[in-house]
Amino acid sequence: MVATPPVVEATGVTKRYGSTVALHEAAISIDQGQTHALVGRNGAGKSTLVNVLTGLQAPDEGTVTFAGEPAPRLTDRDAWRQRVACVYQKSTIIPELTVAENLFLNRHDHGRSGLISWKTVRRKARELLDTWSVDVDVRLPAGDLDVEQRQFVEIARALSFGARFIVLDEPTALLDAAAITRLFGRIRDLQQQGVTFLFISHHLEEIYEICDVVTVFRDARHVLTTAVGALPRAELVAAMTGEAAAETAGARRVPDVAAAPVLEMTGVSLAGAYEDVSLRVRAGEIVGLAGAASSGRIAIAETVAGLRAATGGVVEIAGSLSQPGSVPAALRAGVGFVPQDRHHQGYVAQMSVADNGTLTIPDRLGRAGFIDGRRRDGLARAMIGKLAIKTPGPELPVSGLSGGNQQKVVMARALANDPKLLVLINPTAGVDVRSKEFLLGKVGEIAESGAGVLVASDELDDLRRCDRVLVVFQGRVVAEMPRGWHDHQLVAAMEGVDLDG
Amino acid sequence: DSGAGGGATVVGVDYPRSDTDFWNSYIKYTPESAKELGLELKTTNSQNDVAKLTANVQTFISQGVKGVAMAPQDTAAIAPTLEQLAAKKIPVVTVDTRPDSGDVFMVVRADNRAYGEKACRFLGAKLGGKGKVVMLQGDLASINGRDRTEAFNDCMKSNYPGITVLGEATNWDGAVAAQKLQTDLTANPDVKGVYMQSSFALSGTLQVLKQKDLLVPPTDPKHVFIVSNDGIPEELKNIAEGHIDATVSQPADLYAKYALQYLKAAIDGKTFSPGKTDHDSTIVQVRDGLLEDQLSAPLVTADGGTFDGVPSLKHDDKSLWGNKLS
Amino acid sequence: MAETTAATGRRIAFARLRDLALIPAIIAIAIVGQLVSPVFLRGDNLINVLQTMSEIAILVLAQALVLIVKKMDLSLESTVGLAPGVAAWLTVPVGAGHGLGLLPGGWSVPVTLAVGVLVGVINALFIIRFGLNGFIVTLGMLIVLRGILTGISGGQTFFRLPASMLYLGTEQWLGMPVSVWLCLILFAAGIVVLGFTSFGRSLYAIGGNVDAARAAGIRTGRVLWIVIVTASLLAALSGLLLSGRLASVASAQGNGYIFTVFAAAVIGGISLNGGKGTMFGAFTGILLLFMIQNVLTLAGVPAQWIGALNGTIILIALALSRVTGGKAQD
Amino acid sequence: MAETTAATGRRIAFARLRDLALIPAIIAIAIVGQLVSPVFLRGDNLINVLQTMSEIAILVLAQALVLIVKKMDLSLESTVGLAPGVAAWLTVPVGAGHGLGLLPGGWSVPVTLAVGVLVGVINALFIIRFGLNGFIVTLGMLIVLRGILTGISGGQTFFRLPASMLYLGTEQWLGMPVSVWLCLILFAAGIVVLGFTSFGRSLYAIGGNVDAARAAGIRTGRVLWIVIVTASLLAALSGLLLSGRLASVASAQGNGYIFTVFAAAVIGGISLNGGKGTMFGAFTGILLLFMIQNVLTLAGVPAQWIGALNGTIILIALALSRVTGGKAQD
Ligand SMILES: Nc1ncnc2c1ncn2[C@@H]1O[C@H](COP(=O)(O)OP(=O)(O)OP(=O)(O)O)[C@@H](O)[C@H]1O
Ligand SMILES: Nc1ncnc2c1ncn2[C@@H]1O[C@H](COP(=O)(O)OP(=O)(O)OP(=O)(O)O)[C@@H](O)[C@H]1O
Ligand SMILES: [Mg+2]
Ligand SMILES: [Mg+2]
Repeated sequence: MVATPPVVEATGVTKRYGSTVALHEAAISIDQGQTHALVGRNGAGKSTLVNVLTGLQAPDEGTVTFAGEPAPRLTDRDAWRQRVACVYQKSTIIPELTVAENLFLNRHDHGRSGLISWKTVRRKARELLDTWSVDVDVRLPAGDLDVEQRQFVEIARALSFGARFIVLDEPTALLDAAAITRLFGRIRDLQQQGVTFLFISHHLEEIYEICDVVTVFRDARHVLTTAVGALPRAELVAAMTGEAAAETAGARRVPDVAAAPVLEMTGVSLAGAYEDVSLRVRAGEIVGLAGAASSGRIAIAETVAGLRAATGGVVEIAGSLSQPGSVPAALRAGVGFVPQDRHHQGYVAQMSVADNGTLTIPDRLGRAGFIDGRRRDGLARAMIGKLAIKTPGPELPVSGLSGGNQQKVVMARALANDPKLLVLINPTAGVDVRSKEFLLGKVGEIAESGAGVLVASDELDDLRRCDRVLVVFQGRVVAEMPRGWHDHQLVAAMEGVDLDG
Repeated sequence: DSGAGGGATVVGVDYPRSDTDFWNSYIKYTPESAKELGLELKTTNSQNDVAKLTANVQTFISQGVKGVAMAPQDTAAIAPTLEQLAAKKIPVVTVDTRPDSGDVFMVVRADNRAYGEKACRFLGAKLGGKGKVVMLQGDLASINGRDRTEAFNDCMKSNYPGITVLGEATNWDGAVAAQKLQTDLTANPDVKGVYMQSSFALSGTLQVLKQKDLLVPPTDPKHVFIVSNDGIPEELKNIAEGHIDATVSQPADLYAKYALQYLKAAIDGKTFSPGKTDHDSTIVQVRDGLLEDQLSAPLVTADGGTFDGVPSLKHDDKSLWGNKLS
Repeated sequence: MAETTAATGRRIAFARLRDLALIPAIIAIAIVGQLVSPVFLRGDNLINVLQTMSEIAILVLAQALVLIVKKMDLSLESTVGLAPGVAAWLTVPVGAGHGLGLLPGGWSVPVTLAVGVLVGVINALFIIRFGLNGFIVTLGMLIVLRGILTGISGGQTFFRLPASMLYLGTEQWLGMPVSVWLCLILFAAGIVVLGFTSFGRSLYAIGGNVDAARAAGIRTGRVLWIVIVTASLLAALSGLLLSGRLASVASAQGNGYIFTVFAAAVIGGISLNGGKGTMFGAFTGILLLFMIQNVLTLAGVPAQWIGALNGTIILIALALSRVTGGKAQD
Repeated sequence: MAETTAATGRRIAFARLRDLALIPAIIAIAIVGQLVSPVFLRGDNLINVLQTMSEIAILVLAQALVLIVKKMDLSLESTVGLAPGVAAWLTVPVGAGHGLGLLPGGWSVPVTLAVGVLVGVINALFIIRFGLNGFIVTLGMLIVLRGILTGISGGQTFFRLPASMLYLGTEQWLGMPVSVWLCLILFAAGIVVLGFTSFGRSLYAIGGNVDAARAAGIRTGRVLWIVIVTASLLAALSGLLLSGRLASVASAQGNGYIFTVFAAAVIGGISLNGGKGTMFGAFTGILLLFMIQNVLTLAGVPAQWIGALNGTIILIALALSRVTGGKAQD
């Protein structure tokens, strides 16, 4: 075969932020037609490499070449866009602009007058979204879309440039199972057409599903590159973490069916979100809420946490009626809460780990509303230890942590008030495999120690840990699955297909 | 009704501002005088902004007024407006200020330079020609303020070279005035006189002196002599109480009265020529085609004495507008 | 699902409505005005309104551009005074006009605009190059520039301005003042550029999410430079019109305008958080404010109550626009 | 790992430094001041500076609170005039003082504070309840309140204030004016509340990310209400001190203060984007501005150049604070 130069090659790339080293002499080489996986723990430097490969940031040292030629100047955006398209980890949707404009930003269609022809733009946008069977009105401000729809707009845009090299930085982190299947279908088509991919994900099974070569980064350094087939999951994890992986077995003692319920929902409805939902979570039990996008599962969880006020029905927490739509009341009743989107609702970026971790327990920090700094940092250190949060100290602003550790801070806050009921929404979104194992293990421990847990999640890994999974379809609980279900059963139920019937 | 068809003649009066005691007295007097003269009033307020003033005049024109009285605080910028009015054959009387260019039927004002001159002579006499005085100026952008400043400085230089003047711009703001006076008194404890170019700084100044124990009767050697300006009732009271020593009484009532009288005269086609008037003032020709009725602005003191040739009225003199307010 | 589509429809309708949010308020004022005085709707009075608002309207246009890219420029109000001020200082003959007479009158217009550009460049340097906070930089500049004008003029007013400076502020084209024409043309241009050109859209992108804009291949730095400098240039032009109309440059020219400018822009639906609002909205904003003033003047409201009424009506207009235009204020 | 901790160390150091960012500038000014005039560092002059800044400093405190929760309150500058204005209007006897004399003098202080609270409640209603944009609401309120003061006072100054209104502005405690004591005490309180209480921390949380704050069980609505009303109350107090010191309420009292207030807050490191800045920083901000003014006055700078110099120094201080305090301006 002819030795064509790699589509993109980065060598000796070093990138520092302040004196944080995000990349140290990292290298990657992606051949024509490959689907190249890049894995590593949170903070390994994956997204930084993406920024370098897509010309958003110049490396401090090292070189990037496309098909053997040196990369264009940073200011020459068009040249970059011809070479590479990208779905970034951080949303690049502009909420104020319409969906159509977001799709064709800076490449509008111009009419004969030289002015933008919005009709054409809208038409093309609609066509583009139709090919992804995303059903939204392209005249809507993108800010009105929900998470999944936004993610699809990003993906559709990146894949619509006709670029031969596409970077996907955790495209699946915010997608539910059905959506992921749709995405992979499309990727396979493009693979047929010889398009090259760089694919980043914390879901290792996805790597094995669609990638042929995998590169592992650890602590800003390149560790290894090899064919996916040649690297069993355990070794992959070991390479990422630098230590032999201890696959935690899901063996859990069966919860006591007689235990007192910590959550009792009877006939609860929220207009426009869900209807007549009744469910019970017993002490020591982990109950999952599965559902497709906009199914209502998250609205349900948020109702329990007091973020939303149900329009009908009764919610009892630990035996006492909960005051609808009041988070403080829910906290007092003993609810610990991990919200859906950590960036949006989870933490205050410029506040310290200690402050974020103790935000829900002011009364424990000192007398008469005062904060005893020593006591706060003490509590924070305890959390940092308990959840193995990777931070130099409790006074570091959370913005300085990598994704996984930010999520750990949010979890730590949920556990801060020793909850009787733990409500988790997508608790492991964008978290690396090791941290995920760790977090889910913690959830197990909490349950063991006698708290009830309600998990609303897109991630099958999260749901697999549950004693029961309730499937929500179009705002109604349609099925209940005891532990031990098969993925296809659950996915089918989430899609509203009844396999048994 | 735009006024054109109305019975009484419609005249427009633009008030320069409504946030000083002096001009509010003027605003109070104007309708009264209008009633006496049987004129129908259209009034506007240009809030010390000449751009607003031109806009207001436009409105007057649309409303079909027969004459306009205004007090342009910016005497240069008003020229185009005057031309416009002249083109429309609408007579104009300016109050308090004299346009730098452009013709008006009559300027009714008390000479601001005279204010500064009088204040200077009073302080000069009281201080015996030596010592330091603080001058709390107005806003550098105000023509009247500048006239008073220049006159005061010139007079001091030529007549009382022994007196040093510390001039402070205050933007007509009492707080700023107090702040700068306080600083000056700290740096120069030997200040013996204060000239306030307007009553805005009155009570602030008194407070500063009080805080520094300098608010003492004139008999006391520590006394600081204070000359104010405008002649509002509060000043007259303070003179009576011996807190301040003098003020220059701007004839707010006469401004209103004669502005409208001259306007009526102009509409009736009367004309005037330089010389004494029936209200012990003189009409002078300041430049060809521009007559100015220079109303007297008396110095007001506690005893009504004469200071280096400047006569003064006693604070309770009935002729002072400040004493006529109900 | 039914409600959702309905909701969708409503959301889109709102987004459209936002531009027209002030129309009801404007109509209301017009009616009141006509009841107050038959003069109000007469052509000459309406032209008065347009003429007196034209200079500030251009400032609103400038500020709107800056706000859309999520910056602020307070110094515009000082540029309005300084730009023509410097020109007058250099061109007006020594003597009564308080100038230096260093340059022939023909230079006045170029000098005015040059000063505008210079101020813009300084702002841009501070804000874009050194990454200082725009609000505080331009606040500092506001004070400096105003100070410089007071300095060179000694607080006095420049007059006897050269003919070329007067032209735009005084001439009429087809019976309408040039300044009105200019104002309308500029806004028309603004509407087209912002609504129908890639450059215009890039302003919204930058205001909405600057990283995303960069990722989409927009040269954010360059666009920001252009916007900031253009804004100052427009301010200089506005100052030129104003001093032309008043045939002079007062050392306080422009003081306090910035309040009106912001009020107009924000009432007109321009968001302080960037990325939102249209030129048409901004225009209705300033138009509304000046119609209110005109009506109050015609009504002969007692001098000391004008302020209170003016503010109250602004608040009502605001509430009204909020009702009709959805969350027009965010 | 080592580097990371180092980086962290520096980040935190910076965060601390931000509060002290202005100290170098202040020291510089102090030295210049002393060179300019030996009076500068004398106790009585420094007390002058503190006294003359005390009222505005309290406004800065108020504005800082509002900015930290990511709101704005422009109407503070009008409350400074209106609150004592209404009190004077009701209590000052008919006659030279221009009052109505409806209430005995003892009522003046309660009335002043009550007006402050009332204004705050109105602002809060508009902003929190009806969700209108804070900037534009308070801009409208600024105009309305100023207008109301002009209205009730007929544009005249209220003299002859009751003794109880004068007390705070005129008395001395231990040789230092009461207003200075109050100002310092309030700032001390501010530092403690914001730095060491969970209420204070909730302000930062709300300003930093209101959704996260709500999800963490903070009663955001209630906190916002408290902040906005407190700010107006403080403005009323500041007005009380000012009119006490000047023994009068001018109808223009407070006009234009808001510029200084914002300049001080932002130079002092309070972010307009909410969630950042400390009371100590804000205090250094206003202190710096007034030291500059004092030096310029002592130096006897020609009046016409004071403005330009003042602004230039502010810009320099800004650049300086940027250098020492990291991105203090964001
Ligand atoms: N803009 C920035 N400023 C400072 N530090 C940064 C910045 N971006 C990234 N970092 C740091 O660089 C390191 C690598 O970050 P990066 O986002 O590349 O990790 P990642 O592998 O993408 O993590 P994740 O899997 O959570 O996305 C982390 O320590 C992160 O804190
Ligand atoms: N308070 C509400 N009022 C009206 N409609 C709502 C409300 N909350 C949610 N909805 C709508 O109800 C549906 C379910 O809401 P929800 O956000 O819970 O979906 P979801 O399960 O979270 O899906 P996703 O995975 O997209 O978050 C969505 O269409 C959402 O827009
Ligand atoms: Mg990443
Ligand atoms: Mg959701």
